[in-house]
Amino acid sequence: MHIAEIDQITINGDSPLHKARAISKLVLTTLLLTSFIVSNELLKLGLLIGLILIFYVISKVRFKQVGHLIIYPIIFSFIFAIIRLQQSWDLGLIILLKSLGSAMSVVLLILTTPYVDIFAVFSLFMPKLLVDILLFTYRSLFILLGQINNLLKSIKLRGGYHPFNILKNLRNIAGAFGVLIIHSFEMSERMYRVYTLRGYDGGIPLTVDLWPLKRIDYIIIIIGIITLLGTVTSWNL
Amino acid sequence: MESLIKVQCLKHIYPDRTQVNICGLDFIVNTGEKIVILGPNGAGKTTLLSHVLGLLSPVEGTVEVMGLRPDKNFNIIRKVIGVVFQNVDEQIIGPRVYDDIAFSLRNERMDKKEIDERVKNVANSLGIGNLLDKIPHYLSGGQKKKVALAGAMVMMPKILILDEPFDSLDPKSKGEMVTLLKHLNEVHGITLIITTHDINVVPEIADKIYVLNNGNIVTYGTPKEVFSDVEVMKEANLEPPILTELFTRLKKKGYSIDIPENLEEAEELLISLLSQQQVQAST
Amino acid sequence: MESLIKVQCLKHIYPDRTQVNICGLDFIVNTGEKIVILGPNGAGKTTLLSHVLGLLSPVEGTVEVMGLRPDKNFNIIRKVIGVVFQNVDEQIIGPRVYDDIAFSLRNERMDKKEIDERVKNVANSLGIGNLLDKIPHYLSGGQKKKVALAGAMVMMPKILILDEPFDSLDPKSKGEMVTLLKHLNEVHGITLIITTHDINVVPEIADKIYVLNNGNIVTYGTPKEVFSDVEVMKEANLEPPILTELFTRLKKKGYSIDIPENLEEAEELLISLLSQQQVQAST
Amino acid sequence: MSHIHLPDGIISPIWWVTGYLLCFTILFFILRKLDGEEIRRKVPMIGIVSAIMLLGMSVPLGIVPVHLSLAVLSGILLGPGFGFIAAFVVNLLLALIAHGGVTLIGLNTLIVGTEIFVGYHLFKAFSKKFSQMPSTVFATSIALVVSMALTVTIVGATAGLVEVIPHHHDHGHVEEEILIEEGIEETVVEESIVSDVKYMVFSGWTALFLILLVGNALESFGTAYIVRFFMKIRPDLIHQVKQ
Ligand SMILES: Nc1ncnc2c1ncn2[C@@H]1O[C@H](COP(=O)(O)OP(=O)(O)OP(=O)(O)O)[C@@H](O)[C@H]1O
Ligand SMILES: Nc1ncnc2c1ncn2[C@@H]1O[C@H](COP(=O)(O)OP(=O)(O)OP(=O)(O)O)[C@@H](O)[C@H]1O
Ligand SMILES: [Mg+2]
Ligand SMILES: [Mg+2]
Repeated sequence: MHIAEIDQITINGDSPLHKARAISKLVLTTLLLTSFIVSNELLKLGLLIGLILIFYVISKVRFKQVGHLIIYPIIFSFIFAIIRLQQSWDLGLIILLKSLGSAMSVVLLILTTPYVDIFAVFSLFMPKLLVDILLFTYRSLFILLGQINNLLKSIKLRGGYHPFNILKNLRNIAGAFGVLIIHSFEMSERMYRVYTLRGYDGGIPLTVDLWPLKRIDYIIIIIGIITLLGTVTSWNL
Repeated sequence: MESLIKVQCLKHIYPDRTQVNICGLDFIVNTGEKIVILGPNGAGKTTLLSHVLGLLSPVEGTVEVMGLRPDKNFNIIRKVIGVVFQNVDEQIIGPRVYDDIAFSLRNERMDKKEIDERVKNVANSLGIGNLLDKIPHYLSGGQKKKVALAGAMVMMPKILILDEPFDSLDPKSKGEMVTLLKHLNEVHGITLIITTHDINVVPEIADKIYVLNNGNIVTYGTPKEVFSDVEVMKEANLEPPILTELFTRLKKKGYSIDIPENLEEAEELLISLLSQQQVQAST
Repeated sequence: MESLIKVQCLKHIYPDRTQVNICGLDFIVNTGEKIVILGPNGAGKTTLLSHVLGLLSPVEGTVEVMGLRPDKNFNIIRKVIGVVFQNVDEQIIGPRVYDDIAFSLRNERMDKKEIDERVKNVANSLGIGNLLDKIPHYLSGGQKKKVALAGAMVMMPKILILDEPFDSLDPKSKGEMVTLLKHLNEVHGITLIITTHDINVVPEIADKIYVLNNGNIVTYGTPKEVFSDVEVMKEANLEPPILTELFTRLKKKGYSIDIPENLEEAEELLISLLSQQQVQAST
Repeated sequence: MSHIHLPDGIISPIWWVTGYLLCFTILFFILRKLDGEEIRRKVPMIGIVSAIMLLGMSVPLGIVPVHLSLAVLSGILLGPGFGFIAAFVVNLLLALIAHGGVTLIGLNTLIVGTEIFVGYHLFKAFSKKFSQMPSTVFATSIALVVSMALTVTIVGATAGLVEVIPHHHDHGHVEEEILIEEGIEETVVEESIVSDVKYMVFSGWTALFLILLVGNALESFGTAYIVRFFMKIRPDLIHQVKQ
């Protein structure tokens, strides 16, 4: 499960980027994304990717760990790029770089900022209940992941999983999800009860320190702004 | 003295029409007591606790906590009762340990500084002060139990309800939990209500035992009283603690010996018996 | 004789980079043995079992079951090993008890009639013949464990692996489970590998104990041998069973007495000691 | 669940901004229409169903990386309103791991939301006449076709028809080897990448059509098996029954 895996990397990360506040990183990501979206020049896109790579180096996440996470968006941008390539080389490459870059920007964010911190920033402008649902999804994901893993293990041990017999697997895996849904429905009722017991009335409070911004945060934001400005202004080389 | 909790001949019907009766003797808890509820799987222990907490409403019978019906006075009762359910994963809400412990306090809109102080105090007293900014699902089972306990303790409840608190803990963690609970009771005067299948810790942790079986509270009393009622115990699928059983058997064989509460006592009793024998025999 | 299972200095890395070592002594299981694995929470007991089952692949070290690597020969190994995991709710897949017990057989495309026969036989021998058309979800904890056990037994495995089989069972169900497991071992010659935190049942159910701690198998031996190694036990967060501890203490005080396996033995030993004392003293 | 797997920067801003606006408007009304107590009671369930959708996408059905997406199922469990919220949550979380662009969250939520809406109502309608197995199969299947068509239309209208790669979740998910924890997974990954590209680019539309058909059938029957399973045990879980 990618989300669980990423979460683990993020939680254990230790770099200036990991220490920076969530807000500045979200701002940076937004600015980088905007840069990739508005830019249509190969050179600029290339430089932008270079900048992101530098951020990756600073973040100290090992490529071995995250490489396969970026593969997925790469495949998709690749498909587009190839189609475009049939029209023009440049266009294809631009598409490739744009999608690659925007995917890398988002992955950079998620690899350096725990989900909870991101949700905390969301809570500044999102309805409380929506943030609660996000937090619940995040928590349940880990609880249910353990359960479905056990169910699948058991299916596998009892000969219910054949790499090539998809129809049979479909039935058995559907059974596992059936069990999971029943359990989780009961779990949701128990959860609701305990939460009201503890005074839940909509709005799970978060203590993520969003403020004050530190020096590193200003640096990050300024780099982001400069990048965007650099992207939108036309260069006269 | 008014009793803190009083349950009389409860009847509950779950949505799927499973009917649970908890009749027979009354379930009464007084301030400061350590109560253990025993009974076979499915006897209704968790159901009883849910009623005390006001999470369920009885079809018949009365449930009173401090003279109030908990289901009708949910928002009063929930502040005086802390609870740790069996599956702690399902009750940890906070995205971080700190948030989770602070959850109830924040819902009371308490002052930020006081929250901080209380959270840290509780966490330190339970030995999880260093976990405050961890994300709960990366903790071990025992740590999660302590976080849940801290979340309950932070409201400084009068009553603490624990459903199977020793489940799947290793012996050391279990010992720590026992010590902790006894400390909370002795030092902070918190009334404890505990269910467990781990019968061997019961003598140490219980002032009073209630035994549920077949829809009835079939007996109650001190551990010694209850465990010596062999008939009732057997009927309720229960076995007395090993030491109780061993010493009861010795007693039956004609040796005059007390029933010990824990290992230390057992050792002392045996040794004094052994030396008595010597003395007796030699005189 | 070739050993049935052999694990040497295992190293496992979970996807999240948690590294689990099970090094030190070798883990060896011979046919017909009853093995119990002890160790604190997070020691790697479940991880070890998953490797034996071929569910995980070691990064380093060797795992052999009947001379084969279980991960590479998963489809052979899984037929000789039956498993009951800790949380039976997460392994019962059939919508009815019958379906669940028949699950493996159906996956082998066995003849309908034979399936029926086998399922009924196993169910009857575990005393759940009357539950076959029940929905597992609504069974009690003990009944669910038996259903899971039946689902594992129906393939007539040589080895049965049980991760915390006594968890959250009431004393009677626990006793039944112990009897059942011993019966499977004695009558059907099934090799048992069990993990548990319930140390008091260990002397009764174990021929050999392995103790895991801090990434190592730190000791192994008969219950008597292992439990008397106080240092190792303490280090691994373990406590010896109550009776073992009590009798060891008596021994230390100078009484010559054996260490009992169960209550009956303990009683006998004590009584004979007591009467000896009398005799000794009076002579 | 079909959703647009386009990265950011390809679809023109007018479209995705409109998508966002529409999505937020719908969310706003859903959240407002419900009184506090009802939705609060539902918060854990919505979170859990969202998590189940994410899990469905991460369990491969075999060595070929196809898997379930369970959008219609979540509609059957939650109803279309809460289902829409779940769709938003799922797409948001997916976008955060770069499965679909951040700019496309709005559009993707609309597409999945539509699938849920259509699936739920069809299921409800069919259930009056047929038993739950065929009802689920048809409802899921049709809902999938609808959302697929929607995807094609949107992508076609916005990015030029050439790039229309309607993507049912039945390939290319290189992720999550819950089941196959060892050995085989490496080859799975390699193969799927290669086969994806091959199918998409070289074998053209016929292959694509076949894949979609198979994907549709798997999803429909998978959903039906799940529904049949819990109908035996907890029929009350179906949203409409409770109404
Ligand atoms: N949510 C529920 N819906 C329907 N029936 C239930 C529910 N919870 C419990 N029951 C049933 O009510 C009875 C009492 O269950 P309860 O959980 O109170 O027992 P318990 O004494 O806590 O058992 P255990 O020792 O196994 O925890 C059982 O028959 C159980 O199957
Ligand atoms: N799926 C997993 N992903 C990551 N780490 C894991 C996973 N399963 C176990 N671990 C870690 O591996 C270590 C060994 O865990 P394991 O479950 O084998 O211990 P155990 O001896 O069975 O403990 P317990 O007595 O609590 O069941 C622990 O540190 C645990 O946190
Ligand atoms: Mg209970
Ligand atoms: Mg374990």
